[in-house]
Amino acid sequence: MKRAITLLVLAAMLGLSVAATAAPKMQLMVYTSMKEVLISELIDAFLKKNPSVRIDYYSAGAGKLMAKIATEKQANALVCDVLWTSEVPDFYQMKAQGALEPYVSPEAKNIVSPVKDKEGYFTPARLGTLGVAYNTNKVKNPPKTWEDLLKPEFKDGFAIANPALSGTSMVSVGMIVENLGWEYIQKLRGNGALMGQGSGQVVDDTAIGDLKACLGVDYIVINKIKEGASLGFTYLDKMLVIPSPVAILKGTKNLEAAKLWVDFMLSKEGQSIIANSFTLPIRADVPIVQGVGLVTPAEAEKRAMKLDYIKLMSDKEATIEKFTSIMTK
Amino acid sequence: MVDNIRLVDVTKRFGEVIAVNRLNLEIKQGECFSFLGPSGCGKTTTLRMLAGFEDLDEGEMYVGDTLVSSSIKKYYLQPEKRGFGMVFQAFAVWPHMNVYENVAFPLRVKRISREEVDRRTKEALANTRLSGLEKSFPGELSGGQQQRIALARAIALNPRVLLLDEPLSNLDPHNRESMRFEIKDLQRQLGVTILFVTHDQSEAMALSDRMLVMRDGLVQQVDTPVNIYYNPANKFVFSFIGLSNFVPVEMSDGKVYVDGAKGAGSLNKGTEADKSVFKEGKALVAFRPSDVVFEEEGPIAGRVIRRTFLGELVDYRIKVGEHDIRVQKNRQAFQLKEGDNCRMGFKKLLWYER
Amino acid sequence: MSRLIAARGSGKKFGGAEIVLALSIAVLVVIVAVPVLMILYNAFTVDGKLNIGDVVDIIKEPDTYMALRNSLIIALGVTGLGTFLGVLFSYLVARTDLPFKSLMKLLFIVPFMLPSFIGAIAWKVLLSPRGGYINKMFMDIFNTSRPLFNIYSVAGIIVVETMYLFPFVFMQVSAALERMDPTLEESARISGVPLGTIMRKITFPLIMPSIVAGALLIALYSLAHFGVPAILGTEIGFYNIPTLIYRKIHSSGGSFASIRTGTVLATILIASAALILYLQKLVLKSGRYSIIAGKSMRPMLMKLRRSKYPILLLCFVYIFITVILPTATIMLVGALKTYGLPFELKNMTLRNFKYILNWRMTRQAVSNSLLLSLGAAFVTMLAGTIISYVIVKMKVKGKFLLEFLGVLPFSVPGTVIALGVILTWSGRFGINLYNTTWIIFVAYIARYMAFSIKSNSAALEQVHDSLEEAARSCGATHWQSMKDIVLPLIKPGMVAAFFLILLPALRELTTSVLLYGPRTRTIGVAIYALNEDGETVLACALATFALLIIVFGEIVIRRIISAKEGGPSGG
Amino acid sequence: MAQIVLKNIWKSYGKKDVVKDFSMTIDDGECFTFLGPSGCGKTVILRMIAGFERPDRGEIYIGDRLVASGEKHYSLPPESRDIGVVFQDYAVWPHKTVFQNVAYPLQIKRVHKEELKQRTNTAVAQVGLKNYEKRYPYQLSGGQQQRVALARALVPRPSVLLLDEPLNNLDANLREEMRFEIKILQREYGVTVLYVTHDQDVALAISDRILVFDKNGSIRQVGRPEELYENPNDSYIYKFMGVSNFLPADVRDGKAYLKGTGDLISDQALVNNGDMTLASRPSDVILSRENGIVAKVMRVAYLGSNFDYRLSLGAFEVRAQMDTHDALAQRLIFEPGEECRITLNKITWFDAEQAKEEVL
Repeated sequence: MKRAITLLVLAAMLGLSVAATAAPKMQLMVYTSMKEVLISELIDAFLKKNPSVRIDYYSAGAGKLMAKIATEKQANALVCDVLWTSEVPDFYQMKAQGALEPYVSPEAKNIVSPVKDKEGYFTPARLGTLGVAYNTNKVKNPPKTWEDLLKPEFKDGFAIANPALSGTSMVSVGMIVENLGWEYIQKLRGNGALMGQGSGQVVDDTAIGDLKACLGVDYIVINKIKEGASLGFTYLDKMLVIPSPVAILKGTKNLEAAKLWVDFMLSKEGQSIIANSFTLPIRADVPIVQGVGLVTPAEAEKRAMKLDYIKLMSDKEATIEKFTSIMTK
Repeated sequence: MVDNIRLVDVTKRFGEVIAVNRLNLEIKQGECFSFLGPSGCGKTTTLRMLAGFEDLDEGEMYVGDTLVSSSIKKYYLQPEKRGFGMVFQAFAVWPHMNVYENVAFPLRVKRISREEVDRRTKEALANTRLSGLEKSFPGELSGGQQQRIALARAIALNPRVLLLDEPLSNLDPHNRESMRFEIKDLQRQLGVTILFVTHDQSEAMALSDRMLVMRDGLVQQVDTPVNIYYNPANKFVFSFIGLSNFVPVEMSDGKVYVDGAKGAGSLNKGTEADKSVFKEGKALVAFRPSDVVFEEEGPIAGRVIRRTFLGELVDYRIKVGEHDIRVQKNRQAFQLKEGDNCRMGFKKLLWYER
Repeated sequence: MSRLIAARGSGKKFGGAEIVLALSIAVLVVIVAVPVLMILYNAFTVDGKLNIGDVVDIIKEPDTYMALRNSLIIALGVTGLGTFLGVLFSYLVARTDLPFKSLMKLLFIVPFMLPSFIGAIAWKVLLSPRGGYINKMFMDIFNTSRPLFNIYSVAGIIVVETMYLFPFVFMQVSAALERMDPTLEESARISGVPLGTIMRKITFPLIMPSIVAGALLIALYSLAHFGVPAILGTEIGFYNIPTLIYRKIHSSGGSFASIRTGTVLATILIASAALILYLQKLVLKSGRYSIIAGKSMRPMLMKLRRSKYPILLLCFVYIFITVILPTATIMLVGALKTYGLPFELKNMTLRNFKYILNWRMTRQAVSNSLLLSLGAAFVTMLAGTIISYVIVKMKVKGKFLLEFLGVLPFSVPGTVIALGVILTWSGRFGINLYNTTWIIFVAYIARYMAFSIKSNSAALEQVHDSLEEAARSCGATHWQSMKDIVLPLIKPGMVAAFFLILLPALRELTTSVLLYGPRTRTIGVAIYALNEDGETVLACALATFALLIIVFGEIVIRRIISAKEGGPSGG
Repeated sequence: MAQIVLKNIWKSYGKKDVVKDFSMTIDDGECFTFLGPSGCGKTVILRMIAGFERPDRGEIYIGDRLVASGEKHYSLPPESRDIGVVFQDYAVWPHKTVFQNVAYPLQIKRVHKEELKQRTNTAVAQVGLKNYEKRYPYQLSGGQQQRVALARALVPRPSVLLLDEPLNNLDANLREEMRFEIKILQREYGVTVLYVTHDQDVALAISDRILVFDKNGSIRQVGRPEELYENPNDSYIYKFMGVSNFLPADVRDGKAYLKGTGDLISDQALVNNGDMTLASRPSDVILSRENGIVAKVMRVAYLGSNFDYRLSLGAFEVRAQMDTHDALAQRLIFEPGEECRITLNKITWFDAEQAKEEVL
C-alpha cells in the first residue's frame, strides 16, 4: 500500500513537472468560440498535416475569451496565439489597439465574405448563420419572417442568447437593432421573449422544451438534430449572417505555427471540414451540406442583414446594456 | 404496608452471555443491601432492571404487592412511575443547571406547589450539606459535591427505594470514605431502602446490612457482612472479600501437612480439618494474612523471606517448604526480621477441594 | 540562543529545531499568508495609498450590495434548513428505535462526499422550470403550464445546498448524542420526569453547543459556496459573493477595478468567516460542561411505536431524493443521445462516455486533476506532518505563529485563496505562474494545508511525549526515536490526511474555476464549463466518471481507516 | 550500578522556581524515593536526571560522570546516560509487540541476535509475561503493560532506574502486587532506583530511604520508612504518612489534659508545659469497656480483618481500629451512641501552632 502510494505520488510529481515545463518545438494555442464539434475535426486534420506542431485550443464564449486575453496581457503571460470568434467588433477593436499581427494568407484571395480586412489583421474563416431553432413538439408552424416571432405561438418561449456571453448573439442583436430597430426588440419582449445563457445553452433549452424556440447558430442546431433532438431549424426572411474571423495576436511566440494554422483553415481542405460541420464555408469552391436547411454562401450574402461593424464596435457596451435592460424588465 | 422488593427467577441475556441467571431475592424495607462482584458479574444489570431501564428475559419483579416488571406479561412499569431514586457512577448531574435547579427540577415536573418544591429542595440540600452552594454550577464543584447533588436530587423525591450504582468509584479515596458514611447516615435518618452496587468489598462491608456476592450472573452468597467474611460459601467468595492465602495440603497418617513440607509440622494441631474436601489425600487450606499468629507453640514452622513495613501494618512473606504464605501484623505486635525462623498458629482455617 | 533550543537534552548549542521552525514558517507565510495579505492590501489601497472611500463605494454598488445580500439570504436559509434536518435525522438515528440505524447513519453522510455542483446540475435537469424532467412530467399529468418547482430560484439554491451541507450538523450532533452520558437522561427519568420534558430541558440544552457548532460550519461553507449558485443562480441573474467574484474576474479583462471589487468582496468573505469561526470558538468554550460518558452504555431509545415505519419510509425517501435520484439522473443524462430526449432505451448511447474518454480536453482535465490532487495531497501531507510536529512536540519559541498560520486557511474560502494566489503569483513578485498548473497547485496547497495540519496534529497528540522519551532513555537518538516510534505511530494519520485531501481536491471547483487556463482545466472546471456551454450530456457523462472516481476513493479510505482501527493504535 | 549526586540544582519555568538549590546523594544500589504532593518539583528533578530537562544551575553526576551542568550549559543527551525510565502512563509502544518493545534497547545497542533474543526472553520472563511475547500492548491489561515497561527499562542493564509514579494508573489490587515486584526486581538487578510518588503506602513498602518534600519543594525529612513513620520530624510528616488523630491538650508537669473536657489523657507527657497537640494512629487507640477516658461511639464500620470506629471526645473526633478477632473476643462491638473508654498506646507530641500545618 505504502509503496503504491509513493509510486503514484512520484508519478504525479513527474507528470506535473512535465506538464508544466516540457514542450515540443512548435506550440500553438487557439482561442475560439466555436464548439467542439466544429473545431476538433479541424485540429485533427491540421495535426495530420503538420505533425511537428503541438496545437491546443480553448473553447469558450467570445466575451470570456476576450477577458481571458486581457488578463493574460495584464499578467504578461499571453497564452493565446490565434483568436477565432464570431464577435467581429472585437477584431476591429483589437486591430485599433494594435493587438493583432497582420498576416495575408496566400489563400485569402478565394474568400467570399461581407467583411474583409485588406491589411490582413484578421481574415474571415467561416460564414456563420443564425436561424430559428424550434422544438418540433411545441412549434407546429415554423416561423418564416421576423414578424412571425411576435405571434402568440411563441409567447413566453422565445430566447436570444446573452450577448455578453456570446459573440454571435452580440452581433445578431446589433443587426436586428440596425435593421428592425429597438422597437422590434421591445415587441419581442412584449411577447415574453427571454434572454438566455450561451449560444449552446439556448439551443439545449429549446431541445428539452424549456424554450419553444430560439435564435440558434447553424451548426450547433443541426448537429443536435442529427443526434436526434426534437428540433427544427429554419431561416427567416432577413438572414443573420456573421463571418467568424481568425486573427493572430501580436507578440505571439509561435508566429510560424499560427500562420500554418490560418493557411490551413482557409484552404479547401479546411473549409470542407467546416462546411461538413453544417455551417457555411467562406470559399465559393467548397460545397455546402445539402438537405439540412442550409443555404449557399451566395444566397446567404444576398439575404443578409447589413451591419456597420465599426459603429457597433463603439456601441457594443451600450447595445448590450440596453438589450439586457429591455429583456430583463 | 411493607414494601419489600422481590425478584423471582430473574434472568437477563445479552446475546450469548447470560448476565443474570435465575436470580431470586427478597430485600426488606429499610434495609441497606449491596450487590458485590467483579465487573461484568451482572450486578449493574440487576439494578437497571429494577429501575426499569432494562427489560427482563425471564422472571418478575415486585415492590410490595405491586408488580413492576414481568417477562411473562410483557409488562414493564415506566422508570418514571416506579417512585425510585437513583444515583449513578458518573454523577449524572445536569451541567447546565445550578445546584438548586438540579434538585428542584424533578419536583417542579410533579404537580406540587412552589412553596413545597422550595421547602423540599432546601431540606434535601441541607441533608446533604450543600446549603450555601445553591447557585453554583456542577462544573465548579468537586466530585464529592457533585455526588451529593445527585443524592439530594434523589432523596428530595421521598423515594421508596434508593438505587445506587457504584456511586463512590469516581471519587478520590478520601471523599469515598466520608461519602460512605454520609450515605449510611442518610439511610438511617430517612428509613429508605438502599440498593447499593459496588465492586469494592470494603465499601460493601462497611455499608450493608446484608449483601449479595455475584459472579458471572450467578448468586454466590447472600448474608450479613460478618457472616460472609467469616463463613464464605465458597473459594470465590473467600478470595474476593479480602486478602487470602491458599496453601495446598496433603493428608498422611491422618495428619495434614503442607504439600512437600512434612518437616514444617502438621496443621491439625488445634484445628480440625474438614475431611470431606480431601480427594486422594489432597486439599487446599485457606486463611487470611491477618489470621496468622506468630507463637512459640504454633503448629507450622517457616522462615521470613521478606519483611515490608507498610505503616500501620507489617507485611511478611513466610516460606513453608516451597510455598509462600503472606502474613500481616499490626506494627505494635511482635516483630520478626528477614531470615528469622518462626512458628505460626491460625485463628481460623477454611478447607477447600484442590 | 541556547534557551531557545528545545529542552530535549541535545548537547549541541544550535539544534535543528530553529531551522525546521524557520522553514515551516517560511512555507506557510509564502503559501498562505502572502496571498491573504495581498487581498487585503489590494482592497484597501490604491497606488500604494490607503483608500477607504473606494471600498465603501464598491460596497454601495448595486451589484456588490445585492451579492452580499444574496449570500446572506442563502447562508441563513441553508443554515436554518440544514440545522433542522441535521438535528432531526441525528436524533432519529441516535435516540430512537428506528430500524437499520447504522445503514441510515452511513447514508445520511453520503451527500457529504458528493460534489454539490454535480448535484446542482442534476437538479437543473430535473427541475428547470419548463424542461426539467420532473416538471415536464408534472405539467403533462396535470395539464398545466405551471411547473411543480422552479429550481432556478433562491429557494432552489437553498434546497440544493442544504442537501449537501446538512451532514455538518448531522455528524456533529449525532456524535454528541452518542458520546453523551445516557445517565444524564436516565436520572431524569427515574426522578419521574416525562420523556418530552427530558428532551426539552435536558437533552437539547446539552447538545446545543454541538448544534450551534455544526450550524456555524454550514453558514461558513454556504457563505463562500460557489458551485450551486453558479449553476442555478446565474441563469436568473442571481449572484452571491463567490459567483460575483467569478464574474468580475472573468469579465475583468485584467482591469484593476474589477480585481479591486473582487478583493473587497473577498475581504468581506474573510471577515465573515473569521466572525463565524470566532463565534464557534465562543460557543464551544461556553459549553462549560462535559457530557461524555465514563463507560460506554447503551443510551435510552425513544420508542417510535406506530410511527416507526412511516418515519423509516420518510428517511428512505429523503435519501432517495438527495442521493439516489440526482446520481441516477447524472448517469442517465450522460447516456442520452442528446439533451431533452425522454429516458427511453432507444435514446440511450454509450457514445458520450466513449467520447469523454477520447476527447483531449476531458482527458487533460482528468489527468490534471489527478496530478494536482495527488501532488497537493502528498506535499501537504509531508509539510503538514513537519509543521504539526513543530507545533505539537517541539518546545520552540515562536511556534504560536505557526499555529496561527496553520489554521488560517480554514477561515479563508476557496474563492479568496484563488484571488490571493492570482495577485501573488502573477509576476508581481518575479514569479509568474498564471495559466500554469503550478498556480492551481499552489492554491490547493494553501487551501488544504489546514486539513493536513489538523489531521496530523491529532495523530501526534495521541503520541504521548513519554513514548519518545522512553525511546531516548533506551539509548535511541532523537532521529532514531522519530524513525522507530513517532513515524510508525502517526502513519495512519498521515495516510488519512493524504486521502482527506486527495478526494476533495479531485473534484475541486471553487478555486480552480478562477485559476484554470486553456491547458489546465480540472475535472470540476471541465464539468462546469461543459454545462455552461450547453453540452449537458457531456457534462453529465464526465460527472459520471467523477462520481465513480469519488466513490472508489471513499471505499479505499474506509478500508484504510477501518484497518487502522482494527490494528494497534497510537497512544 | 552507580550513585547519583545532585549539587545545588536550580530550575525555573518562567518566573516560578520549581527546584531551589537542591542537593542530594543517592547511594549505589539503593532504592530511594521522592515523596511529596503534586507540584513539589519531584518529577522535574527526575526528568533532569534522565536528561529530558536541563538544570538552570547546579550539577548532576551519575557514577563519576558529570551528566548535566547548568553553568556550563552542558547536558548529556538521555540516550547516553545509561539509565532506564518507567513512566506513569506506561509509554509502551503500541505498534510493537511485547518482545519488540523489550528488545528495542538491545537493538539500538546492536547486541548480537542470539544474545538479544536470550536477554529479551529472560527479561520478559522475569516480569511474568512469558507466553505474551507476541501480543500487542492493546491486548494487555494496565498492569501487564507496566511490566513490559519495567522489562524494557531493565533489559539493557542500566546503572540507574528512574520510576515516575509508575503505579498511579493501576487499580488498588495491582498496585499492592506491583510494589513488591518492583522491589524484587531491583534486588535482582542490583540497580540504583529513584522512585517518585505522592503515595506514602507505596513509598513505605518499596524504599530503602525516603525523601519527603512539602508543597513548596523544600526537603522536610530524609530517612528509612520506619524512621519517618515512628519518629517524624514534624506534624507534616506525621500527617503525610497515614491516618492520624490530632487532639489539643494542656500540659502541666508531665500530665496532659484534653482541651474542652479536661480529661487526663496522659500522665507521661514529657514535654513543655502549655498548649500542645498530641498525635496518635488509629491502631494506637485502645478501646475497652472498663479502662480509660470516656468517649462516645458515633459509628462502627466492619472492614473485614478489622473494625473501624469513629468516636467523639468532646468536640473532637477520634478514629480507632481493632482487629476483628480481638474486637469480637472482647465484645467491643458498639452501637452508635454507646459509651466506650479509650487509652492511647503511643503518643507523639507536637507544638500546637506547628501542628496546624495542612497536608495537601
